[in-house]
Amino acid sequence: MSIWEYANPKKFIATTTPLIPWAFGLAGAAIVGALIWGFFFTPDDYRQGSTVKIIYLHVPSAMMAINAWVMMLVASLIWLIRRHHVSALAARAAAPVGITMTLMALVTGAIWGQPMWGTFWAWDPRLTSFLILFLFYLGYVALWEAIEDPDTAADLTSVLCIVGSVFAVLSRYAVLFWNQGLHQGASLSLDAEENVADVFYFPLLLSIAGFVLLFIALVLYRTQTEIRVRRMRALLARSRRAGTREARA
Amino acid sequence: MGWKPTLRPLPSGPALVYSRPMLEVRDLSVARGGVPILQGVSFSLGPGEALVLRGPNGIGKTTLLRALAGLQPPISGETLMEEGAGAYASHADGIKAQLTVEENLAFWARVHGQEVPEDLYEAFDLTALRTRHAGTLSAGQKRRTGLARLGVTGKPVLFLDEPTVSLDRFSVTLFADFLRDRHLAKGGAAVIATHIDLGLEAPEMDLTPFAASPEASGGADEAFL
Amino acid sequence: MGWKPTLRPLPSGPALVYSRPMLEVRDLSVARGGVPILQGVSFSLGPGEALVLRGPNGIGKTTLLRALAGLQPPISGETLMEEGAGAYASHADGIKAQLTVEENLAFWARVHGQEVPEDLYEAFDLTALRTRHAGTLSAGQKRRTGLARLGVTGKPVLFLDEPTVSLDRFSVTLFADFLRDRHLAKGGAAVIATHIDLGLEAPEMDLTPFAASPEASGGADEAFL
Amino acid sequence: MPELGNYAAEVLSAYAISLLLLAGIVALSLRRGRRVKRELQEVERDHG
Amino acid sequence: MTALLLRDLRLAVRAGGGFGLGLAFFLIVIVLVPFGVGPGAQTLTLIAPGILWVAALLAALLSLDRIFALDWEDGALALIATSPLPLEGVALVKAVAHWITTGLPLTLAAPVLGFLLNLAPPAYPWLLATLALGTPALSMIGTFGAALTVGLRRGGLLMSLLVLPLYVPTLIYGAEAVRRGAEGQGAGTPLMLMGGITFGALALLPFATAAALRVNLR
Amino acid sequence: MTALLLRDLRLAVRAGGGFGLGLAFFLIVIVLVPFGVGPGAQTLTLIAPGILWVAALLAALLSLDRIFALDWEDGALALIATSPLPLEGVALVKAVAHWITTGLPLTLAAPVLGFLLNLAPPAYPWLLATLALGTPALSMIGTFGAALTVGLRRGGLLMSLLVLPLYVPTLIYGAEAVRRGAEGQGAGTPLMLMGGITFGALALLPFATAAALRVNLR
Ligand code: HEM
Ligand SMILES: Nc1ncnc2c1ncn2[C@@H]1O[C@H](COP(=O)(O)OP(=O)(O)OP(=O)(O)O)[C@@H](O)[C@H]1O
Ligand SMILES: Nc1ncnc2c1ncn2[C@@H]1O[C@H](COP(=O)(O)OP(=O)(O)OP(=O)(O)O)[C@@H](O)[C@H]1O
Ligand SMILES: [Mg+2]
Ligand SMILES: [Mg+2]
Repeated sequence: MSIWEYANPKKFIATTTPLIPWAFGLAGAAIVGALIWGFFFTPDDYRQGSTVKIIYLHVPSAMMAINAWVMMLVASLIWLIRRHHVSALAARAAAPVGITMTLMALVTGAIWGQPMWGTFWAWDPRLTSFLILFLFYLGYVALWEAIEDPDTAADLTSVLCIVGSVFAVLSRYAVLFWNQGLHQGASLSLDAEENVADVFYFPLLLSIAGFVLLFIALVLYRTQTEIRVRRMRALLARSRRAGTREARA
Repeated sequence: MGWKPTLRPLPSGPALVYSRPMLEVRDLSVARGGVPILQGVSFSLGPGEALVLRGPNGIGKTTLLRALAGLQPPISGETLMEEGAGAYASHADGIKAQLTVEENLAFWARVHGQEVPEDLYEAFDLTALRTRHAGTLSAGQKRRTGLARLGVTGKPVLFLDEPTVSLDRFSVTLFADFLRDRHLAKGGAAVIATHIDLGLEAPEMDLTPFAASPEASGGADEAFL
Repeated sequence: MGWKPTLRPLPSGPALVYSRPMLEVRDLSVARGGVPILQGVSFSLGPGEALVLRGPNGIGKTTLLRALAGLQPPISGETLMEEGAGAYASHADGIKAQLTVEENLAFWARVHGQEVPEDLYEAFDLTALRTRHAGTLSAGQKRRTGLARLGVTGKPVLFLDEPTVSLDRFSVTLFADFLRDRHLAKGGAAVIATHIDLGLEAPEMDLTPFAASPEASGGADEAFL
Repeated sequence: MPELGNYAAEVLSAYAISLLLLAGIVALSLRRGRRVKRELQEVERDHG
Repeated sequence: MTALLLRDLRLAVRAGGGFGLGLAFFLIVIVLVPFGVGPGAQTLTLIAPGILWVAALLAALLSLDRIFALDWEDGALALIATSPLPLEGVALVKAVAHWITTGLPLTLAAPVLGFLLNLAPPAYPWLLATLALGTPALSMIGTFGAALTVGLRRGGLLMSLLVLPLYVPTLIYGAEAVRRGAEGQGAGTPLMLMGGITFGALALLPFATAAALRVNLR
Repeated sequence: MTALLLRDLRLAVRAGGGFGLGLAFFLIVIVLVPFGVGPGAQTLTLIAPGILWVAALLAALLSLDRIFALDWEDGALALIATSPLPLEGVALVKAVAHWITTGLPLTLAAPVLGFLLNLAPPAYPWLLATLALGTPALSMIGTFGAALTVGLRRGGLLMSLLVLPLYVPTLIYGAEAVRRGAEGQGAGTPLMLMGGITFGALALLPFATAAALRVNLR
């Protein structure tokens, strides 16, 4: 059986419906567990004090903000190449989740910045790149909302997503060129020397896992909603057409 | 145009051999807004032939013409026509208000690599209006300019959507003459959607029987039903 | 607008007294683009009467209707009509693509302080289209919506410029019925420019004899001649 | 409650806002999903 | 009248060109400026009041052409003009609808964007006050400009040229008030002058707008 | 192809929306900024490169909706699409026409406007060079945005929202080059990076633009 069969809307709903409660449940458990662990049972950092606790929110949300866009890019490509409706709708469903994650990364980062750098906002390349990512998300969602015909909207937003991804990467390099920043580098590198201390590391991993699960759950659920909207639209359109013809006859 | 209407290009040959159709439509179904509108439309046109599409408002004449012209993909069926042989003309006729009648026609001629025939102005009673800016024309005069554009495309198969809107009776005759004497007589073909009588001896096809049944399959929404 | 068409308001009185004209046009001359187009147009309409304007493209039907509706000042002559009694409908019918048919009509009804009569949808065969966004209608369906708007203006004198463009034959009958049974029968009047046969028993007026002679005076450019 | 030191306000507001955002997107998704499900059932009943 | 206002708001929401967009544009201009002038915090603090006001003004400007042009193109404007609604009232309603869809959200969002430009803390209340008082003037003046250019196809750029000079006094008082506020000085005078402009515009410009519309409809 | 280019240029000149206007808008934004940020000469010198570039970008932006919208509304775009011209070529020609009517005059006028903002003298050649190299990218990216939103009536604001983030890299390199030039440093690197973006955009975006047009015409 090919994986593409799940691209059939009915099949997709049937397959994912039993998965969704589990995904939500596990995501909730992981996030709540990680946050409780991190908030109550980890020590303060010797330099950052208690603000280090923000990491359990900040890092997972920042990662998911990027991952959501990558997922949208892949889904857009699948739609353009294979024209499976579910993938277009999944991209649409993911965008608001991505916006939420981006906002969360920005807000927690800004709050973190106040004690660390003495300002809520600095035009650091990392932060700036996220602001640009936020703008890309806004444009993407606005384009979906503005176009009435769903297939046209799917096509155009997919093209935008692809072109936008290229420019997002270009922007990232441009911003780095423009201002070398304050922000720390990646803490989850494979090089063990550079990793944050284990006390922070494990709850952070759990939190990341929770965010990934939450993202999956939300996207599956929202995709189902989008499919139902399309189905409703299709049924109404057909019955209206039937109505027109009877009235005329 | 994104999707190409030609499935199998016809073997080329002398254009005027009667027996070879210029446009062949086989079992075509079309959709609009994701919903099937027409199904099972078939016909074929040879050189010098025209077909008049009829049917009540909303039956799908515009949709069918757009599909034939290659502006939208059909649900199923095929359209056989030499690639790039069709020209489409709708209500919106692409005439720029800021350009004169002459400039407008010259532009479309150049786009199609043609010249503007001198007698074209006369054929559409535009001689007196040649240097007028199109924005200052009356509704019918503007329409005539839009129709004259068809004379410079050099395309053998015309798809015309309500070409005579706003035309007075005399202008309708002018247009019918143009179609008969300058297009069909030279081996062209035409599919015309209209609600009025053009005064053209051409077979008519009422689309009402081809209206898609509510259970018809196809259309972008099909996957969701 | 700007310039008010009423020169002397008619003494008001019961609207249905036959002998008093609802619209009286005396020796009217109109210009377009600073050039005189028509001169010496006179006619009068009583309650329940309609007048069909005829004439070739570009003779000045649109210009005359715009002047009567008060959208542009005439060169000379006068139009007597109760103030605010006229409603003008042109090719552009002010129907918003993003609103449904119902919402469109409800808006215009509220603007004119009216209700949308329930049977109006039926009269224009719009019942099945009520909740459709106007942007997804076919050309004729959209036109019917635009015409249905006339049913909610509550204005007694209608100025209609080619109202039946894109309508199929059945819809033309619907429109003629509306005009006869719901507008004229209730004491309204109408001036209609059209190139087709409406199936309405109304006098016709060909504008050709009124075309302004090249020496006609008036028009914005006159001072420079 | 752990001792948060000087940064109590920052840490707590970061947690509060984040949880609010997460709850927001989940609630909005669920609400819209339920409403659409209900409307679809009606449509399927009337037009199916 | 309310029918017109409601319809315009509904169209703004449906047409995908409404509420959020003016705001998003505001945000983007604010974000672009540091890319241009560099990330230095002091520089930004210095120019923040001016840039915030210029950006607000541009966001208002960019949505002006929607005010009348759509109604003009589909003939609705001519129909409204021949309806019982007074054209002066129509002009005012159009300005109000524009303000609700752009000026209001802009005002509410401005403080957040102040952060991005490192605006001095004492300036925030003044920023809010000047925008709340000034954006109605922007909408009304813009409506007048839109009425002047309504007959021109895609006259958007020309309209910007006509409108921007008219915006200058509002801009000067608005930015000046915020700047004084940022420096802790009293900014009552520019604020009052700006209020004068706003009320004057709301009282008089509907008549000029209606006159312009009448001419264009002829 | 040349027929299309010539027609577009002629329309731009005739329609009263062409050459002068983008320039005039550029001028006005430059004039407004000192009103907003105050007249201090040092401040202006400091922010001049950035403001000049941001203003150029906004001026380019404001004329984008003319690129396809007029041809869309009167049906010319569908006719061009069914004509023998390849749609990718049409996209490129449209971008070129836009550049000739906005980018080019803007580039030529920028040095004059530099005076108004007290731009540091060594920056002038760099300003010219970056604008000459960067504005074609602005036109091409803008053409892509215009193609995405062509089906929407008055989608101007949405288009700005889509296009401005795409302008970010060009803006950063452009303004950075001018700033480095003003400080007497070598600005070759940002200039080269910007050139890369320009040529990349000109090589690839016509295809994306044509794809978007095809979808919209469907
Ligand atoms: C609004 C502002 C901010 C944004 C958008 C932001 C964004 C990000 C991103 C994208 C990551 C990368 C995650 C990864 O690749 O692993 C990250 C990680 C991190 N950020 Fe921030 N950040 C912001 C502010 C701050 C501040 C103010 C601090 C504290 C001083 C901070 C501390 C960290 C730490 C410690 C990490 C984890 C290191 C890592 O895993 O890369 N961030 N942030
Ligand atoms: N964008 C759209 N979305 C959904 N349905 C549409 C859309 N456009 C048209 N339709 C519907 O498709 C059907 C066919 O429309 P079409 O324009 O082809 O009709 P037509 O035969 O040309 O009518 P007319 O004589 O009025 O021009 C109509 O019922 C119309 O309501
Ligand atoms: N803006 C304008 N400037 C100059 N002349 C104009 C302008 N608009 C129309 N005209 C001319 O005025 C004359 C009358 O035009 P009008 O639109 O009234 O004609 P009409 O009778 O309605 O024709 P149709 O049947 O084609 O609609 C025409 O000859 C036309 O060319
Ligand atoms: Mg049609
Ligand atoms: Mg006319």
